[in-house]
Amino acid sequence: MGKVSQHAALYRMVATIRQVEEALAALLAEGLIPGFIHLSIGQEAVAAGVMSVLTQADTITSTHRGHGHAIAKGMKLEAFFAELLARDSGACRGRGGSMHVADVANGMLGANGIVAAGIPIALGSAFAHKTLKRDAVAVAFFGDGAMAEGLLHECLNLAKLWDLPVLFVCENNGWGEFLPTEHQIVFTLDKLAAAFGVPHRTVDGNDVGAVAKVAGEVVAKVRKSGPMILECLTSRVGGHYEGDPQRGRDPAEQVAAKARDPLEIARARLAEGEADKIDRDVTGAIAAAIAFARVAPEPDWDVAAASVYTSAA
Amino acid sequence: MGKVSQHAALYRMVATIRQVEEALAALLAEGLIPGFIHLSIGQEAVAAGVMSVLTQADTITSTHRGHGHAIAKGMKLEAFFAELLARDSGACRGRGGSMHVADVANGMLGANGIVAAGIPIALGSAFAHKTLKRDAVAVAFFGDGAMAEGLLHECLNLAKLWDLPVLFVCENNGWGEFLPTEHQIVFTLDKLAAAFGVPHRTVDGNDVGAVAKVAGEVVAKVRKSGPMILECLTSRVGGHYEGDPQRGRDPAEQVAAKARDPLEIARARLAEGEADKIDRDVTGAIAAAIAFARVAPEPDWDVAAASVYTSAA
Amino acid sequence: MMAELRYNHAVNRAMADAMAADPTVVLFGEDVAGAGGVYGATRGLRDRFGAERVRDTPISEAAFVGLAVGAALSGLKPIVEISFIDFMTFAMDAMVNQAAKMRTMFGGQVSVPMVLRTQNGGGAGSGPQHSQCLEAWFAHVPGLKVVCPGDPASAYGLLRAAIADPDPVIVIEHKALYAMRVPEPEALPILPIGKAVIVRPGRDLTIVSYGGALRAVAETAATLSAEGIEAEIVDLRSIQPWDEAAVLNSLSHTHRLLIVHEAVEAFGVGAEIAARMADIGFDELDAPILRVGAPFMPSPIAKALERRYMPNTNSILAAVRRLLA
Amino acid sequence: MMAELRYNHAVNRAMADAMAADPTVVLFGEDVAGAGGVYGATRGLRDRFGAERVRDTPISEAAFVGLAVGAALSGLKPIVEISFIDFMTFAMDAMVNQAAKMRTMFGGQVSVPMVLRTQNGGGAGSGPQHSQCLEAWFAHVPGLKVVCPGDPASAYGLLRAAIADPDPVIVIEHKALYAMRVPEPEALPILPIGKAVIVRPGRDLTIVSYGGALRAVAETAATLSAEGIEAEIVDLRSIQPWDEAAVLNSLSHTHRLLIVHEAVEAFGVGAEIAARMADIGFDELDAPILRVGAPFMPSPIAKALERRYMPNTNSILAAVRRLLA
Ligand SMILES: Cc1ncc(C[n+]2csc(CCOP(=O)(O)OP(=O)(O)O)c2C)c(N)n1
Ligand SMILES: Cc1ncc(C[n+]2csc(CCOP(=O)(O)OP(=O)(O)O)c2C)c(N)n1
Ligand SMILES: [Mg+2]
Ligand SMILES: [Mg+2]
Repeated sequence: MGKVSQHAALYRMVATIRQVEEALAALLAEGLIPGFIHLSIGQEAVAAGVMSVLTQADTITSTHRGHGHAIAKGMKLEAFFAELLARDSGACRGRGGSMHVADVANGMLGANGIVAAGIPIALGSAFAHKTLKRDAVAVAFFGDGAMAEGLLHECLNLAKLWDLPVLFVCENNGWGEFLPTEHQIVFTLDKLAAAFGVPHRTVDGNDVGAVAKVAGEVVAKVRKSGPMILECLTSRVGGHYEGDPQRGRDPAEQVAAKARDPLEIARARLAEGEADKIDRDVTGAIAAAIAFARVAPEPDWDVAAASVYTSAA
Repeated sequence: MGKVSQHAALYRMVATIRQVEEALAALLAEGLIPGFIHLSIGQEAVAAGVMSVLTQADTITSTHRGHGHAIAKGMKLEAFFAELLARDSGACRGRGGSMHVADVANGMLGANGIVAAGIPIALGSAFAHKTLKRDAVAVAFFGDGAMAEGLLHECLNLAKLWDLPVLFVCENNGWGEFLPTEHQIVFTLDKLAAAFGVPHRTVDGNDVGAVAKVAGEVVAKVRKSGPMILECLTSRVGGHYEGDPQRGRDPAEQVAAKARDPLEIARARLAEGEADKIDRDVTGAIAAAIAFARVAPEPDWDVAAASVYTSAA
Repeated sequence: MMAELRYNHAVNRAMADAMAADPTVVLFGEDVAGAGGVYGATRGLRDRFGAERVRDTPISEAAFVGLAVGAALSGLKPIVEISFIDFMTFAMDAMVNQAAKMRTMFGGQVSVPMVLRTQNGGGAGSGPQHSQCLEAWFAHVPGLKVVCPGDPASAYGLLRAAIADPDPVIVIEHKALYAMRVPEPEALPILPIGKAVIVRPGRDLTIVSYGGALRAVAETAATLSAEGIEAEIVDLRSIQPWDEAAVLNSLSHTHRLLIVHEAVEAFGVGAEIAARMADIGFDELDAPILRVGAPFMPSPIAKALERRYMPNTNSILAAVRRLLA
Repeated sequence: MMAELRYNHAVNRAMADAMAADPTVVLFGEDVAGAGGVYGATRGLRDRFGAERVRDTPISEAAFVGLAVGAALSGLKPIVEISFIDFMTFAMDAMVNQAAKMRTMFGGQVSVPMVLRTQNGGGAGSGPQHSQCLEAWFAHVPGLKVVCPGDPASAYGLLRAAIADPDPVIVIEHKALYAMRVPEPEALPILPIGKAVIVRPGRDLTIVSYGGALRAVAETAATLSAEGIEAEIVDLRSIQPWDEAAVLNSLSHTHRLLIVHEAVEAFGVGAEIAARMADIGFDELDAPILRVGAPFMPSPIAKALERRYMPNTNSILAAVRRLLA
C-alpha cells in the first residue's frame, strides 16, 4: 500500500491501542474488570509496527502487557473488551482475561502471566512452521526484565541451533515491575545476541513508522534465514499495573517517558485533519465494542467446567 | 612452596584422582558401587590445579563428575571410598554416593546429580562469604553441556550484578552426555562472558601446571574484584558414565582425547624416579582406603530415617 | 481507635524482629527492597536493615532461590520471596532436589536454614496463573516443611518459627488475607511448626482447614451454630508436618470429618488427611470423610465463577448437610 | 526361542507406529536421536523417520518442553522426553502453567496434543535425585493427564493413546521395567486412558497399585494365595484421570482396601484414592484403608536400604496382615 495510507493505517492502530488502554483504565475504575491489568501506553508503536508486517499465518506469543499485541494481530474489539470484562462472548469466552487474551485463528497464541514463558512457545510455533513447510514466522514478544530469565537464553541457543524462523522482539521500556532494569540486568541485548550469533537490530520503539520499516526488513530476513532479535526502545508511561502508586519513581524519568509520545509521532506523519477523523472512527468503534461487552453474558459455569479437556469439551 | 615440590604436589593429586577413578571402575565391575558413576579420567588436572590455589575456607560446588573435585578439595580417601560404596563411614554416611559426595568442613558443598544446579549454590556461598566479610571465594564447577541451562546465564547476571566473589570453572570436554557439545551449543563461553562483562580466561585443562598458574591469578582477582570465568579445555577419555558403550563415538576423536594425558604432562615436570615414588605412595594410600571401605558397615536405616530434618537428627 | 494488627504487617514485623535479633538473617526477592513487595509485606526493611541484607533480585527465580540454598549452607539465614506461588514452576529444583535433600544426602553434615516466603490463592480475579494453591507439591517432598498461616497472629508466629528453624521451610501466605485485621494481640508468640489449633470448639463434626479457606469455614460454623449444630474447627497452620494427633483427637469426639481447603480437591492436602484418618481414625468414623476443595479446573477470572470455584458457605454447608444426613 | 516383548521395545514400537501413521508426530529430547535414549527406548527412530522429526536437544529442559507446547499449538503432535522425572523441576512451567491451562484459559480455542515421556522410580541405586516418583504433582494439575504403564503391553497401549490424545499427557515409564519381557502378545491394542484393569481377581481384599510397584504386589498376592487369601489386584494404569469406578467396584466385593505405590506415601497418589473411597466407598469398608508407599525420606543409595525403602513383599504382607486382622 502507498505511503500515505500506510501511515494512516499505522496511526489508526496506535490510536486504537491508546484509546483501548485508556478505556480499560476507566472500566477498571468502574469495577468491571477482574484482576489487575498492565497497560501499554507509550509502547503502542511496537505492537502496531511489528504486526503491520506480519501475515495472518505468522504467529506471536505475548506477555502480561499484551493488549496491544492482541489487537494489532487482529483480535476484534468486541471479542477483546468482552474478554477483559470476563464475558462469555470474549475471545477466550471470559476465561482468560487481560493476561491470557488469545486469538489463535489470527495467530495470537496468548498473552502470558508468566514472564518469558511465551518465548519457547513461539519457538515451538516456528518449529511447526518449519517442519510443516509453512511460509510463516513466529514472533516472541518479551520485556527487558525478562532478559534475566534463563529461559530467554536457552531459547536463543535453541532457535539458532535449529535455525528456526523466529523473531525475538524485546520491548525495552527500562522497567521490570517496580525497579529500573538497569538494576536488574548487567548486559545489553546486542552483546548477548552477538554471543549467540543471532543478528540484532535496535529501533526507536516510539516511532511506529521506524518500527514498521525495520520490522519489515527483519521479518523478511527471518523468513529466509532464521532467528533474529529486534530491540524496541520504548517507554512505560504509566505504572507497572493500572493503579500502581509508583512509589519512588523519579518524576523527571516519568516526564521523560512521556516526552516522545508514539501517538504524536505517528500523528505528525498524517495530513491535516486525517488523524482527527481516524480518532473519531476509533472512538466510535471502541464505544460500540464496550457497549457490546457491557451487556455480554457472563461465562457459564458448566461450559467452563467441561472445557478443561478436549474430549470433554 | 618451591617449584619442585609444587610440581610434585600437583602430580600427586593428578595421580591420586587417576588411580581413584581406575579403582572405582574396578569396584563398580565388582558390583560394590550402587548406581552409575561418571569418571573424570582425562580431566584430573582441572580439579588438581584449581583446588591447589584454594584455601580451606574457600567453597566449591561440583557436578555429577565430581570425584576429583571432592578429593582435591581435601576429602579423605577413606571417607571417599566408603561413601562410594555406600557405607556408614562414608563422607555422607553412605547416603550420597558418587553423585552427592560432599565434605562441607573442607568447603566441598556437594557433587550434584542435576546439571547446573550447583552454580547458584556457589553464588549463595559467595554471597555469604561477602556478607559475613569472610576472605573466601566460591567456585562453581560445571561442564560445557551445562552452558545450555538458562540457570548458568541467570547466575552470570546475578554474580556480576551483586559483584560476588565467585569463580565459574567450565570443564569443557567437548561432550554433553552422548552428544558432542558442538551440536548443543551455538556460542562460546568467552563471547558469553564478554556480553555479561565477566572476565574470562581459557587454559589448557590437561596441563595441571598451567591450570594452577592461571587459576592462581584468576582466584586472586576474584577475591578482590568479583566474578570471573575460567574455561578449562580438557578431554573426556572414557564414556559419559562408566560402562557407557559409547555407540557412534568417533574412534579418531577418542584417540585424540587420550593424546594429551594430564598424568604424562604432569609427570614430565618431575625429576627421574620422583613420579614412580609418588605413584607407589598413592597406590598404597588408595589400597588402604579401599580396604577400609570394603569392611565398613552399611548405613543404618533408623539413623538415615531420622536424618531428614535437623530437629529430628 | 484501638490498635489493630494487619496480616501483611504481621509478616513484616516477623521479619523485622528476626533481622533485629539475628544479623545472619537476610532477605531477597523481586521488588522486596525498593518497592516493599507486591503486598507491602517487606516495606521499610531495607531502610532499616540496609541494602546489604535486603535486596531486590532480577527476574531469575531459579538462580536466586538456588542462591538462598548456598547462602544457608555458608552461614546465613536467608528469607527468599517468590511473589506468587505460581512462579515456583521456575524454582522447583533448588527447593526439591537441593534444599530438601541435602541434610539426608550429605549424611547430616549440613542443615539448610532457609525460608521461602510466597503467597497463594484466589479471590482477586487474578486468573489461572496467579491464583493457584500448590502446597500439596511441597508437602510431598521429604525434607521440606510447609506452613500456611490463616490469620495475622499465625502469620507472625509461624514466620518467626520458620526463620528460627534449622531446616528449609516454605511459608505460604494468602493474597486475600494480607489486608485482614485483628485487634492487636496481647502477645505475639512464636508458634510451633506442626501444631494445629482448635479455633472453634464443637461436638457435632470436625472441620479441618487452613489458610485462605478458614474464613468461609468460620462463617459456615456460625450459620450452623444458629441451627444448633456445633462444628469444631481445626486450623492446621502447618501442612508438613501436620498435626495428625490434633485431628484424630477432634475426630474421636465428633466422629465426623470434613476437610476444607482452597486448593484443587483432587490430590490436594485434604487427600492425605482423609487417607490418614481412614486408617488410624477408621474406628472413630460414623460417616464418610468429606472434602471441599476447588473443582478440577483452572481458576476462572469472572467474579461469579471464581466465587463458586473457591470454598464458600454454600459448598461447605452442602457438605456438612451430607455429612450429618 | 519364542518371541518376547520388552518394555523399552514396546515404548519404541508405540512411537514408531504413531510416527509411521501420522507425519505430524515428532520426537525430541536429550540424546533421543543419536544415542536412542538413556534406556534405548528411542533407538533407531531417527534413522527411520529422519533428523527433522527426531531431534536431540541441548540440556535446556525449560526451553524444549515449552517448545513442545508451542509446536502442539501450531499443528504438530510432539513427543518430548525428559530422561528422569527428577529433572521436571526445570520444566514445570511449560506443563503446569501453559499446556495444562491453555484449553480452558483460551476458551476452548485450542487443544495441546503433546506427550511428555519420562521415567521414574528406584531400584538402581540412582540416589535421591534420580529415583523420585513425582506423579502426584501432575495429577493435582487440572488439564494434565498422567499414565504409568506397569508392563510392556501397557507401555505400548498407553503411549499410543497418549499420542492420539488431543490433550497434554505425561507418560511416566519406570526405569526398572525397561528390561521387563513378556511373551509377544497376540495383539497390542491402544489402551483407553482412565481405565484400570484387574490383573488378578480375588475375593478377600483389593490391592490398588500401578507402575513399578505392581511386581512386588503380584509376588505378595501369590504368597497370600498359597495361604488361601485371594487378593484382587487393580492396576490403575492411569493416575489422572483414574478409574474410580473400577476401584469402587472391586472394593464393593472385597470390602478391604490396600493401596501400594513406590512414591512417597505422604501426599502421594494413594492419598487421593484412599480419600475418595473413604467418601464414596465408606459403606463398603470393613476395615481401615491402608497404604504402602515410600517412607518420608529421600531415596537411599545403599542396596539394602533402597530395598527396604521401596514397597516389597515384606512391607506389603505386613499391611495385608493388618488389613485382615
Ligand atoms: C516467572 C515470573 N516471575 C515474576 C513475575 C511477576 N512479574 C510480572 S511482570 C514483571 C516485570 C516484567 O518486566 P518486563 O519483562 O520488562 O515487562 P514490562 O512489565 O516492563 O512490560 C514481573 C516481575 C511473573 N509474572 N512471572
Ligand atoms: C537438569 C538435568 N538434565 C539432564 C541431566 C542428565 N545429564 C547428566 S550429565 C549430562 C551431560 C552434562 O554434560 P556436561 O555439563 O558437559 O558435563 P560432562 O558430563 O561433560 O562432565 C546430562 C544431560 C541431568 N543430570 N540434569
Ligand atoms: Mg520492561
Ligand atoms: Mg562436557
